[in-house]
Amino acid sequence: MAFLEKNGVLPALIAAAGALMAFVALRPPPGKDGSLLLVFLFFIAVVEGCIAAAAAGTMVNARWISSVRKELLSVTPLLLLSSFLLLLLIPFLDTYPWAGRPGFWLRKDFFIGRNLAFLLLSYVTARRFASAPAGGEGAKVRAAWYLLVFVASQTLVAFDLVMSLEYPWVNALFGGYFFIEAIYGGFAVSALLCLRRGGAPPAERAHGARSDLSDLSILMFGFSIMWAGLFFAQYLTIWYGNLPEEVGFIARRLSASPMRELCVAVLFLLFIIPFPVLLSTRAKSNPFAVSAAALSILSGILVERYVFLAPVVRFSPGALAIEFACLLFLFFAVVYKSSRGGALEA
Amino acid sequence: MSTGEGARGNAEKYAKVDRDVLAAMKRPGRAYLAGLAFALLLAVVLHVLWAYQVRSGLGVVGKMHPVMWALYITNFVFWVGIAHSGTLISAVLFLFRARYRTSFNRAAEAMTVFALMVAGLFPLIHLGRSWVFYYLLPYPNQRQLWVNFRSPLVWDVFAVGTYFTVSLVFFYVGMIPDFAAAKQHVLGIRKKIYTALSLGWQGTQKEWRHYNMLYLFLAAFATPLVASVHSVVSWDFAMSIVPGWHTTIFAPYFVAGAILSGTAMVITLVVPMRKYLSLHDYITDGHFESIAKILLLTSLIVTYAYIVEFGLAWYGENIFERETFRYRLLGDYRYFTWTMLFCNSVVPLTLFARGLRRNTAYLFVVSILVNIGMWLERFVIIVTSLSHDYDPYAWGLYKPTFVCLGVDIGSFGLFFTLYLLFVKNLPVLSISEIKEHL
Amino acid sequence: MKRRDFLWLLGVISGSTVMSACGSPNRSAKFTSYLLPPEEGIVPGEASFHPSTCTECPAGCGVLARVREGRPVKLEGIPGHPVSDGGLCVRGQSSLYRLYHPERLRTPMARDGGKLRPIPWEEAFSRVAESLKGSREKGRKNLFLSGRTTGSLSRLADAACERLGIERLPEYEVYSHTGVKEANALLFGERDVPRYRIEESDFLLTVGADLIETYVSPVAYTRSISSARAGGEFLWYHVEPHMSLTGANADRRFTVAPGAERILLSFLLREVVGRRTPKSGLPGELLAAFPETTAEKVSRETGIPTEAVAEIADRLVAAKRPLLIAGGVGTEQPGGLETASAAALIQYAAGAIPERVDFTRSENYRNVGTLQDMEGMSARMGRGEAGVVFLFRTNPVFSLPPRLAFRENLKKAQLTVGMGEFLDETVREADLVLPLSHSLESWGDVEPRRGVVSLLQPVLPPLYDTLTDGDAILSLLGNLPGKGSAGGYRDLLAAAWEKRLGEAGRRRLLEKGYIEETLPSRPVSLDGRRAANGLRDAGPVEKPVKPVLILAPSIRTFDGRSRNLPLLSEIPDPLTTITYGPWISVSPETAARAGLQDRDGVTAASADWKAALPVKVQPGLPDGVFVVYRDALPSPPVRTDRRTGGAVDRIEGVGITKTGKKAEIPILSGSFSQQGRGLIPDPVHLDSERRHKRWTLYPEHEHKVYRWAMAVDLERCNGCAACVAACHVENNVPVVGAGDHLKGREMSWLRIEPFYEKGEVEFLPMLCQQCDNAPCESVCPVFAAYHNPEGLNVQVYNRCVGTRYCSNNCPYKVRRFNWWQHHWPEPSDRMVNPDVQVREVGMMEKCTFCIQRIRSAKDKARDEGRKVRDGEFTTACAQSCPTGALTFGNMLDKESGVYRLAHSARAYRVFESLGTESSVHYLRGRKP
Amino acid sequence: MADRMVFDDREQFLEALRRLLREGVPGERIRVITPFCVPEVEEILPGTRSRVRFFALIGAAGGTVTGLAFTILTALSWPLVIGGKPVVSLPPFIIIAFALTILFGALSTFAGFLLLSRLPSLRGIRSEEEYGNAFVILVEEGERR
Repeated sequence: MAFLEKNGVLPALIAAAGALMAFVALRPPPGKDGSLLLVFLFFIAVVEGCIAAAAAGTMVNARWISSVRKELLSVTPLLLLSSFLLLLLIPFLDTYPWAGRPGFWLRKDFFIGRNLAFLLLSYVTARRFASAPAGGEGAKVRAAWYLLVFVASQTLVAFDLVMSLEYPWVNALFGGYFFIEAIYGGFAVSALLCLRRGGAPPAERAHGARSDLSDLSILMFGFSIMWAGLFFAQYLTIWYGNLPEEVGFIARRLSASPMRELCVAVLFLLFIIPFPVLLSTRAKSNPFAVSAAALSILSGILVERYVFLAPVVRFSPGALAIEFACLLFLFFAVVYKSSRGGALEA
Repeated sequence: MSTGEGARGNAEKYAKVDRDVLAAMKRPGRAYLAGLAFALLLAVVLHVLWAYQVRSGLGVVGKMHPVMWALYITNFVFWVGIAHSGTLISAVLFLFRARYRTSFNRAAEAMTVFALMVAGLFPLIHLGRSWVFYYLLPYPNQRQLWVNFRSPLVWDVFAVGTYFTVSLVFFYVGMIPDFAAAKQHVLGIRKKIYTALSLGWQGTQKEWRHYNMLYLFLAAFATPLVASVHSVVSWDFAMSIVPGWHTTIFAPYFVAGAILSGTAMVITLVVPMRKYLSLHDYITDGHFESIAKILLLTSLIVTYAYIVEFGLAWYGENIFERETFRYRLLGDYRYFTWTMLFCNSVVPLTLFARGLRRNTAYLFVVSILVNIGMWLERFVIIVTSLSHDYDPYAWGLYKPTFVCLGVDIGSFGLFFTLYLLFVKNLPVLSISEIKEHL
Repeated sequence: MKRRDFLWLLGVISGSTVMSACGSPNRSAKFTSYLLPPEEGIVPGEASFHPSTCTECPAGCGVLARVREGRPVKLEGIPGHPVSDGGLCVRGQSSLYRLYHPERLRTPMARDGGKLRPIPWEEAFSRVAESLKGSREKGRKNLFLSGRTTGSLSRLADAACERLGIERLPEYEVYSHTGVKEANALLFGERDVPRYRIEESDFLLTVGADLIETYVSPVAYTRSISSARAGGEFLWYHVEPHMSLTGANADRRFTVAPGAERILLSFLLREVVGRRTPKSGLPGELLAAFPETTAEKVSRETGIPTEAVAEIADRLVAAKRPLLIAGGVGTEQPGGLETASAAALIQYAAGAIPERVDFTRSENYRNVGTLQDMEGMSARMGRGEAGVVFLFRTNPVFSLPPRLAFRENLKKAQLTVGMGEFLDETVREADLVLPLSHSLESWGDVEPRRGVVSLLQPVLPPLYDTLTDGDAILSLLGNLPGKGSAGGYRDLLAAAWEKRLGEAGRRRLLEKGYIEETLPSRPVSLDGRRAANGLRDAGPVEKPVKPVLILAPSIRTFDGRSRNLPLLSEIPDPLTTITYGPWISVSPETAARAGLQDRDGVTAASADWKAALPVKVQPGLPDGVFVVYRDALPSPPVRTDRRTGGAVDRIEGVGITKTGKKAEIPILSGSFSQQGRGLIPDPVHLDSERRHKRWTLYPEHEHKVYRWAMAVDLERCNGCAACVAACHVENNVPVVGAGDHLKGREMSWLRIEPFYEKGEVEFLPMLCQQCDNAPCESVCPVFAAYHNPEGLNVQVYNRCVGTRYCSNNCPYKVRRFNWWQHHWPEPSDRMVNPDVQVREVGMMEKCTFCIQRIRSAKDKARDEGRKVRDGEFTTACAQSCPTGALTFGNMLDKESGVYRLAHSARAYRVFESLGTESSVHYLRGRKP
Repeated sequence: MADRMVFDDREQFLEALRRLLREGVPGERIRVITPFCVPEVEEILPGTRSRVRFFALIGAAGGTVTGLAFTILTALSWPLVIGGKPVVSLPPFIIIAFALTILFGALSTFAGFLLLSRLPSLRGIRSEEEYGNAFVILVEEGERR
């Protein structure tokens, strides 16, 4: 992987990957295949989540931030790529039920326009945040700005790209659910990155201080509860009201296998596994436990995105594999480079 | 931690803390007694009016078909909301190891306990038949009665009950070492009481070890509880199918709202307290700034919820929702709605300015406004949604009467009575923690 | 919950509840012990049904009185009764409130020194006897004025007057149908209202006749209209100057300029005579009285569009069995005689006589006099010619115009004897007050229609020291009950029935409550010459000075006689949903021009009259016309129509001026528009696509034997609110009064929601929908509301603690909360239905499909070891509905009517998209 | 009779404590009384981690079980259909269970604390000795190694 350290290689790679995905996505018949949407949804959550995690850490000047800040922020360029991916989704918009109907909010141009705008905005704010000197008051302000944009853009992603797939189904918490999940994922990634560092507390720390790793574990643990809360809040409300137009969304997914099993899987991956795993104090600093939890969280988000789309969207496995691989590779690439860079500096 | 000065210096510092904090327990002044008397009077009004209502039937309050819930439930939610930041500040900030909690937690916890007592009254006052309130309690009986665990109102009983108990324990546990300290500075009956309350705490290593673990766990338990309780309260509404009530965002939205109002109330209480008890050395502007940040954050969340609510009502094709939210903005209660939006979403934005965050006078004003705004929020949500729901024939307008207004004002009297008594009789700051962080 | 709070609360609560408990008897129930055998004929817990006749209005519908523990608790129509055939109107349902009215007269009273004080009957009658003698000596005339009486009572009165030398004046009714009667007298020599057989016709044109509200026999007409509609091709057009409930229910409604009906009808007459085949011989000289015109001219005069005029004519010409009813505001006005005559002649020409216009069974309005007669009477009294004046069940002081000075002239009589149930405006003026029993306390019979004898029999002993109508009159003859002929009127009746109907007939009458004689048919012949003479001097059509205020008859109070029944003020007026009036209805245009809104106070004034009334904007009301119900205006300034002597039920040249005050009148409807919510969807399945795939997360409901459901046919429902009254009485729904109504706290379990769309109104009966997935149930913390195995959404009152969440969560808003402890003032507490719990303060209540009736039906069925049969019983509302719009039954029974209706293509459910799976299925009325 | 050292200064107190241990006084014979929690003492006199946490765990678990059992069993013993919801409808019951989890958890933790730290202790209540803000070290009798 050494070649990655040469300057200019990374941008080239990103461009190449973008081109490849464009080719895959736009091959005829265009607009039928939703795999790009799925991949996009997953990575936008993780990427924006990572930066959000960093920003949040900066805001409350958490200790663990120092050890993973650089890697977390290194993913910023991928935001640019994802706004390009969004453009690739234009032909796909025809599969949305509202397509072709008159409407002010749900109109292709405005739809793409606002999402793109917020993606770019988040890229810009992320850049400014990344470029700010760590730990300064300035960094906090920029972090705050990023977080605001992040919330808005994740909300839009939720309401526009996912919720409107089943218009007129409405779920007000969907946006909040998405960005909390994104940060949740962000923390999971941070934990994994922290593990690469060995996660041991630097010597200069005060006595009895917890290690960064266990700090992050605590955060994951807390967010697993929070996630469960949000999930429950949505399910309970819909279940109790039992309004056909609301219930449809859930019923469609629970009525048939394998969708039903996947739904359960999501519940496991995002709560029932991480929660007990991270329950005990010792586990919170145990690399295996933590990485298991983190991985289950990330895969949970992926599966959930699939569950959201599957009933209404068709996927072509090949495209899915290629696009996913590309993005995964890029993700590792940028993180690897930044960390190596960090190593060189050190 | 370590201080360069000599032993005397330290001892002096600790002694000063004792003096300053316990100074509050000196004989009360005129102002205090007047305030207490006034609050007490209001509290009496509450009970007289309630008795009157029980005597002559719920008809004496302005409620009507279809607005079956109004001021009483508004106040219930309001007070439960107030109760929230108490635990938040002491528990959550404790877990986040935020130092500034020390200056607020005692006041906040007290506030929680008292607010919950007041809040707990309202469901009973609002019952059509208060005299059979015990039907709501699940205990074996010969009445062929059992509670319906599928009803949000029963969840309330459990959630609020738990919340009260846990908060009380938390409140008390926090005070144990302080009672031990306080008993050494008072005489007579008070000494006896404090000694008893201190349970014979001595401050041995063993005690401290268990104490820390206990406090940690209480905090850990209280934190999800905070969220759950107001979620449950929000579900009183969200479980229904009333347009404007039935929405998934209600749980987090209400929790944020609760913390917003609670934090505002903390400021409202602590600013005068600091002045009256001259605790400037312990409650600094810096502390207020941090609290103001919480205010700002929660206000942003609440605003987010407003935007989503109105936005989705407009986005979706559900004519009922759309009408409800149109009615909120432009209908008979529009002034309330706009005031609410101004107080909860616009005013707190000014706290982006660091200068204003550190200006306690300004914070005090903001906190008052936010309190008003949050009270109105509950009123607007409850009344506008009910008065304009599905069947147009049944639409109607709600106008309060002197009874419910009196009871609501009285509830404030009750709250402040309890709070004033607390200020004079219990250590208003956590002595041991202050010393620890000195 | 928090123990600490409790202990501390308990003080307040227990203290205050104790306080509230003591000294309020309503909280403590009284129990009757049956250790001692109860009186004769009372089986504890058993209801018995006794046939009688409703006397709330002159129509004479048959009623079955449901009697529990010796007191009637509910009235229901007698199925098969020749007049009402099981239906009963809102007034009939409410008439128990007259029987048990706290203000009923309880003893005879005499006036001395301006005040009335109780006296024994003997003294009362001796006074009468004396002054009768005295007046004869003074040569004064003794007068007997009564409301419409029929059957034996009428004959008795004649006889009595004969014997005592009393002049029996023509009977006085506000709705005397003078125009129609005079026309029929003029043309056919029959001074009476014929029976119109609507069910026989295929096209009905009504001109002003308010069939549904008050016209002669509303329940009968309502019934026959719906049977005609059920029959298939039937069309009903209505022409009226204002907007009435009748008009609202016609297939098409045309507003005619007041007084211009005559023009329309004479055009129609010429059309029919000219174009209808077979040609019917109509004397030419007669036709001459009806000038030739064209549709255009008619349209110009009447304000009805030309094509509409033409269409009406075409229908009349083309229809196989046309029928035309002119009456009410259409004929009680100048030119009414011509209008009525034209109508009658059209019938004649169209061959409707005698098939559809039946003089054989005419409606017995012969003895009813005119306003002119009353003028005469008043004048005579004014001249001091009157000796003893008997005022028997009539209230002229209330309804006569002031110019007659009836009230003042009464004083000039030597002695005025007021006979009635209440101290009403007239009786209040009397020197001697003789209290009469309610018809449910009396023996008697009525003959509402020739050949129809309907029974009056006592179902409870008189509540007070009153005499039945018959006994009172008999007593005038000197034989008080007890003295003289022992049984009094009862024996007299027995004899009369024996004589008229024979032994068997009498028994049938007693057991079924009615008997219909076969009458020799009475052919009527048109006397062309006399008619021509009569019609020749018809003046030119007189145009009223606009704006015109029309004194409309009210379905709730008839001519005002029922206005003091508490329940009737509690039930909203169908068109305006106003409960406690009065008000003046104003057209939207006028309102817009004068900047008037609902509840704005105005003073309406004509040359010689003014009144202050709040405004209700009435969609569909033509511009330049105001409407006030008759009961709202005591002694209205009505003119006399010189040609017929009838009253002109309108005030001309009325101007209204805004007073700027807002008057508090309870308008129950929150919105007269559906707000596009498809409560009455058009087309039927507004949300059909959702209907077919309705997702749910809940398990299917299982019903074993029964699953009760109701079907409401909106095409039949005419908003008459009879069901509402029935529900009130059956279920002990309290009367709460204006104060609570202003707060929107009405208690009715069943309401009729009127929804307007460009002047057209449709009615939606709204009651608890008994949802399968009822939103109200799950939120109740104490299981007060739960779902029973028969699909009912039941409410256990004593479990309810009054959180009121259920009401909030009910999308239909059909739950009612007891804001107060409601009372039934003595003696109306006796009409409480023992099968239904009386709800306490703080409880939520609602419709449960009359679960008490379900229970008793099931018990009966179980005793006989079978399932409940379809139609074996039904809910109170369905039972009373005159149009048969409500069908109740078991959905699991594929044969049942409700099953059939619920599965019809016209069926839908309100707010179906909420997935409540309600059990009330509505059938969308066809839009013409 | 234990010999007692009283300090006004935190640092001196800690210094003394360390010295004692260096001198080889076994930790279990040293009792320390401080006006507020001094974390360093934990490291100087290492003791076992407080067992309060087990009480918390057991209490919480007990709460969950109780909550679910309570709701489900009573619902089954009085099965009423309401609003079409199943007799045993878990989502609502989870809320009750959650509330009880917290309640029992918190209370048993508190109980555990009282139990383990022997509170309320009459000795403590009766004891006249008041050290105010002083840091105290008590060493029980016994010969030094």
